[in-house]
Amino acid sequence: MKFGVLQFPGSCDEVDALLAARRVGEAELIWHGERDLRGADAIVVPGGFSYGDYLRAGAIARFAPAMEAVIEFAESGGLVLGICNGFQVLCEARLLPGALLPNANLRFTFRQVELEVARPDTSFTSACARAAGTADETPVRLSIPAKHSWGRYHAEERTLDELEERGQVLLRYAPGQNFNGSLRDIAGVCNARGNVFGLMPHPEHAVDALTGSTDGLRIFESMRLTVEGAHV
Amino acid sequence: MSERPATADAPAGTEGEAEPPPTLADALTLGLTGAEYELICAKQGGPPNQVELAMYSLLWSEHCAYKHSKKLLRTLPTEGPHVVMGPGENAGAVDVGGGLVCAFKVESHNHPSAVEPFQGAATGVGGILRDIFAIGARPIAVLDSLRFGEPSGTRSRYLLDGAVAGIGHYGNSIGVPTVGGEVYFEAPYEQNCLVNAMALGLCPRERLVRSAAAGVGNLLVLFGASTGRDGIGGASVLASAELGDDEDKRPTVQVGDPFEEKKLLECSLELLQRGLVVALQDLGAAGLTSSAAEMASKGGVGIDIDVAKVPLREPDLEPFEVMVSESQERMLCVVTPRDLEQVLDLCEKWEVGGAAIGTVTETGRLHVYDGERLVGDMPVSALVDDCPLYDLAPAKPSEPIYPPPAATLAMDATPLQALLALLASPNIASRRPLFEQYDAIVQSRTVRRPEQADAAVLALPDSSALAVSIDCNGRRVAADPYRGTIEAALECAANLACVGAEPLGTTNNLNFGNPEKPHIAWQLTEAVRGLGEACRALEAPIVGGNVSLYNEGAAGPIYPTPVVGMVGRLPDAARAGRLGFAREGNAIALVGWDPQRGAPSLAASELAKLRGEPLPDGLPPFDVQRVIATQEAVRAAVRVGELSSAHDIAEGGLAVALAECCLANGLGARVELDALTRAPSADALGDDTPAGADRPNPSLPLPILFAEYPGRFLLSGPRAALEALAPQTSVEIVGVVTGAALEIALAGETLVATLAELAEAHRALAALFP
Amino acid sequence: MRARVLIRPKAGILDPQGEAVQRALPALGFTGVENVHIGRLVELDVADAGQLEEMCEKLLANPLVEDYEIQLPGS
Amino acid sequence: MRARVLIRPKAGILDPQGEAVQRALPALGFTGVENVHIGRLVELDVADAGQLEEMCEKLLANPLVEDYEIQLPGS
Ligand SMILES: Nc1ncnc2c1ncn2[C@@H]1O[C@H](COP(=O)(O)OP(=O)(O)O)[C@@H](O)[C@H]1O
Ligand SMILES: [Mg+2]
Repeated sequence: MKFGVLQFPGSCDEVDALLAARRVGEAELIWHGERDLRGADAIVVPGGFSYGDYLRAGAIARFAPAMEAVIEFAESGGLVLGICNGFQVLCEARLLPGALLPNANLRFTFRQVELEVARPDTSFTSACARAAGTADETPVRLSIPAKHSWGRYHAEERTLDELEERGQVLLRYAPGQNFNGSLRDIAGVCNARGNVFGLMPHPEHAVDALTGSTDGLRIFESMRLTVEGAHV
Repeated sequence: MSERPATADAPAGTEGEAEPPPTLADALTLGLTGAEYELICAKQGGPPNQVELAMYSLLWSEHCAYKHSKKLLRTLPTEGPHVVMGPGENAGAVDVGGGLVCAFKVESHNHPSAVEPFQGAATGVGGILRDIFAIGARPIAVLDSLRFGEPSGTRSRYLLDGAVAGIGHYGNSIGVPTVGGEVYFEAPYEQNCLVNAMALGLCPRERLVRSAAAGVGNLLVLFGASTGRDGIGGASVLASAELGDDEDKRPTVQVGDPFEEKKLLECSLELLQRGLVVALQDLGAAGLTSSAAEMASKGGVGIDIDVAKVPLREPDLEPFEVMVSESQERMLCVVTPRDLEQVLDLCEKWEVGGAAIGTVTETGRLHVYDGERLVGDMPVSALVDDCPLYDLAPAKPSEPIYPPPAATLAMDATPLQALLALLASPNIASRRPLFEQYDAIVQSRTVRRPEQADAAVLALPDSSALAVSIDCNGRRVAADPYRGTIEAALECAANLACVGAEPLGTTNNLNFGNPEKPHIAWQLTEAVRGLGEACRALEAPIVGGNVSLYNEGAAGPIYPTPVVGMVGRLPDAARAGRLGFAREGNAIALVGWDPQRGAPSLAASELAKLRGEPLPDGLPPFDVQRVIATQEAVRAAVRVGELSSAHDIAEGGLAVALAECCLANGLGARVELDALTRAPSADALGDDTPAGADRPNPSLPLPILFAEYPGRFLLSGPRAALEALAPQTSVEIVGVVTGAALEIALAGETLVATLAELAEAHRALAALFP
Repeated sequence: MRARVLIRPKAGILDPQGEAVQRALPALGFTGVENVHIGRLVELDVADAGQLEEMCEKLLANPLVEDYEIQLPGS
Repeated sequence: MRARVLIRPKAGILDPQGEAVQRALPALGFTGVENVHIGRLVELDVADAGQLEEMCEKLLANPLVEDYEIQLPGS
């Protein structure tokens, strides 16, 4: 399977995402000015400060030609993962509900955070599930770094209720870990169809024991399973 | 092409509509001395015009010409087996194996940060990053070295807050991790904060590029941001005079744009990768003036520049303003006429401005045109090489320069109280509230983040790793500039040893007061002597650095602060050491403790500071070779991979180091230190409170717990692995990793502090970042 | 024509910046200040003021979380 | 009384945000837009409007890099 990783002027974590994706499949960078997604099976909109994050994080990047292609790709059911700034871009592009606002602590914050997998049965989280037959009912936890200044997830109460009812909240900050003030501790949400997912923490920075944890790899692994399952 | 312009040639004032020509008085205002002005007139064959005087005044400033430090800098060791590029280029570089070199340098942005801490610190990071990619290396890490007055002062807190946010803003946005740094709070920095930033970069050895302009007829391309009035009369002039209270003199603040720099960085590296540039140079202090003159000087050529071709942000800049503007995020390169189109196309791809603004000539002169009009004409050698260098007149002060610090801890505090006060001291408390504002992991290379180990560790492609540390305890340098500076270098090397790295090279930033004063000249001379000796002994030559002088105001000079940054290498990234105790039941060893050394001294220690003791006149001597041998033993042991932790003993001494080892992973320790009192000179052990002071007789010998001196480490691991160090250095097994408290038994008493108590104290800085 | 757009957080959305300012004021000796809100100010020269509304909807503001107000000279 | 403070980058000071927005607009089909500057908008209830100036100098604006304009109802 092949990942396409978008690259905007001001992307910072695109190479990290590329390297992470290459641990489970092929991966290639796609320049923001291109409309051709080069046959990618899944798209990663990476972290960083696209267009310097000026105005609002992600506001300008969403209009890049490559994003038009990504919107079409998503509408046709393709898997799209937005990480950090990528999550912001997907919200700005209305591929995901809600918005990301400045952290409640008003500072850029880098912290290893504990996440709870609220839905271990989706296209983006299936590899997080506990082995079948395990008695443990508590949510699976992932240790993944987060680093951002605009990470406070916000949506209207009604929208939040809907998201929860429909199982679109895939990741939550574990108790005590929600430093940015996200409503209902939401760390990652997907769209109604389940093929577009955005999260603030950085799974691509948790793919190697040498540099921290390997928990983030499971997100990429889940996407591979989904794509390859679909191909079977 | 170049007839002499009327303005430069004729006696001042003969050209009809020109503004009145500058005079000696103007030269003095710009910071030149009368004698320097005379010399400029002689070099020019007459009084310089406005453009020329502006350019001379910058290039002949302390900041650019190193008038008071160059002679000293020449005494530093700059060569060694790993050195690929020494001082003189935008950054130095060392070979790190696998065909790669590591470029690195530290630079100060002290005065701009004192004016506007956020932008000052941000543009400081921007500037040092440009120095790294100017030699062709991709920046891979930033470290910061900060000094402020005591955080009880609102202004110090404002400066701290702004500087940290500014560093984070720039580094985070451009995608370079900030992996380490240091911060100290001391009263002498109240009026003059220090903001130094160090950056590292990586590049294939053959892609290193120099800044010497070459090839007569080649073109000069200015690319990046457009030019505005930023910092006119800024850093260069500012950095050469004491910062008074005169708020009106504040120059236009330079604003940094990391997004622009990100594009500039990618554009520069792609230009190099495609072989399109002959020479590359960043624009820093003194802007175009300095870059063009340096490039011409290094290449032994002349340069013609047309300021009318420089893309401007504001329409009405005068030629001299264009030449001295310090607008950020700009680079200058030399390209062949054939490649010009490709170069400009690449600029367009990366959405950065680019314009051919000049040519390389054989004249050896710098000609500044405004369209057709020649508005400045100077010999390059006069601009760059002929500024007079001054001899210092060092004299050791007979009186103490610095008042004693304000006491915050009673003399009769118990050892437990002292330990908690030290952990909560702004100089020792956890730096987490600062470094959490920095992205330490972007680029996926960071093997050790802040507080995981004594040095930051960055993986290299071949499974080895770089390690880097930056350090300087200004209070100890103030007590003894020579030994204090050696200690700073040894401390860096100790940090590297703790992760298993051996030093490859060193950079430094000499932050001092006014060198024209004999006692500052003495501090500077002694510090450079110590730095040179230490780097020779460590075989870690100086490959670059920076000097920031005149850091003083009405309240006196800063502590002398020769910030040392050191880069090392370890063969196996996976075995990089960690600082915290990691396994219940591990033995704890004190390594490098010297029983022959006599009484450990509390002089100039953090405890002495808290107790308000005056700085001593001199630090106790130590054996540099012995310290280095201990470092080698620790390094070797860490590399074997059997140790659980390695931490060097620094500020706060042994007890604080123990607490830090416990706090890292929340593991307690039981320690017994009586062995340390059995030394031959044990009778000399005792409180070294100055005679006459109130002697409270604490039951535990405070010096054993809290004295500071180089060469000691705390290791944990299997007992056998620790004892294996014994042939190379002294090893004292002092305890075991266990429980949820730190218990230290000494002289019949036991100090007990729960981990919760220690952690609470250690969190003290959090209050500064509500 | 010089236009001005005022963009403010929608009512009911937490405005930590506004709160931080409000908390900081008393310490500086300013009393009787309430209801502080912080938003964005965009000023620009436009040839066609009719485009401003769309510009706000599409780019300058995020209508999900922000309200905007367009001010034109003489209005 | 509800007061409004407009805070904008000082003339001549680099305004990277404004530049980024200006560069983005043409691609979205908005033409003829120039001189885009982005600043901050502070709105607050004050008991004593006489304090506003000092509030701006001390806290709301950074006078080194920003200009501010105080607007009061009816002014
Ligand atoms: N303290 C120092 N030790 C060694 N080299 C130094 C020191 N200070 C400055 N240098 C060297 O002098 C040269 C000029 O420095 P600087 O003016 O800061 O360069 P730049 O303008 O590129 O920042 C550089 O090569 C720098 O490494
Ligand atoms: Mg340089």
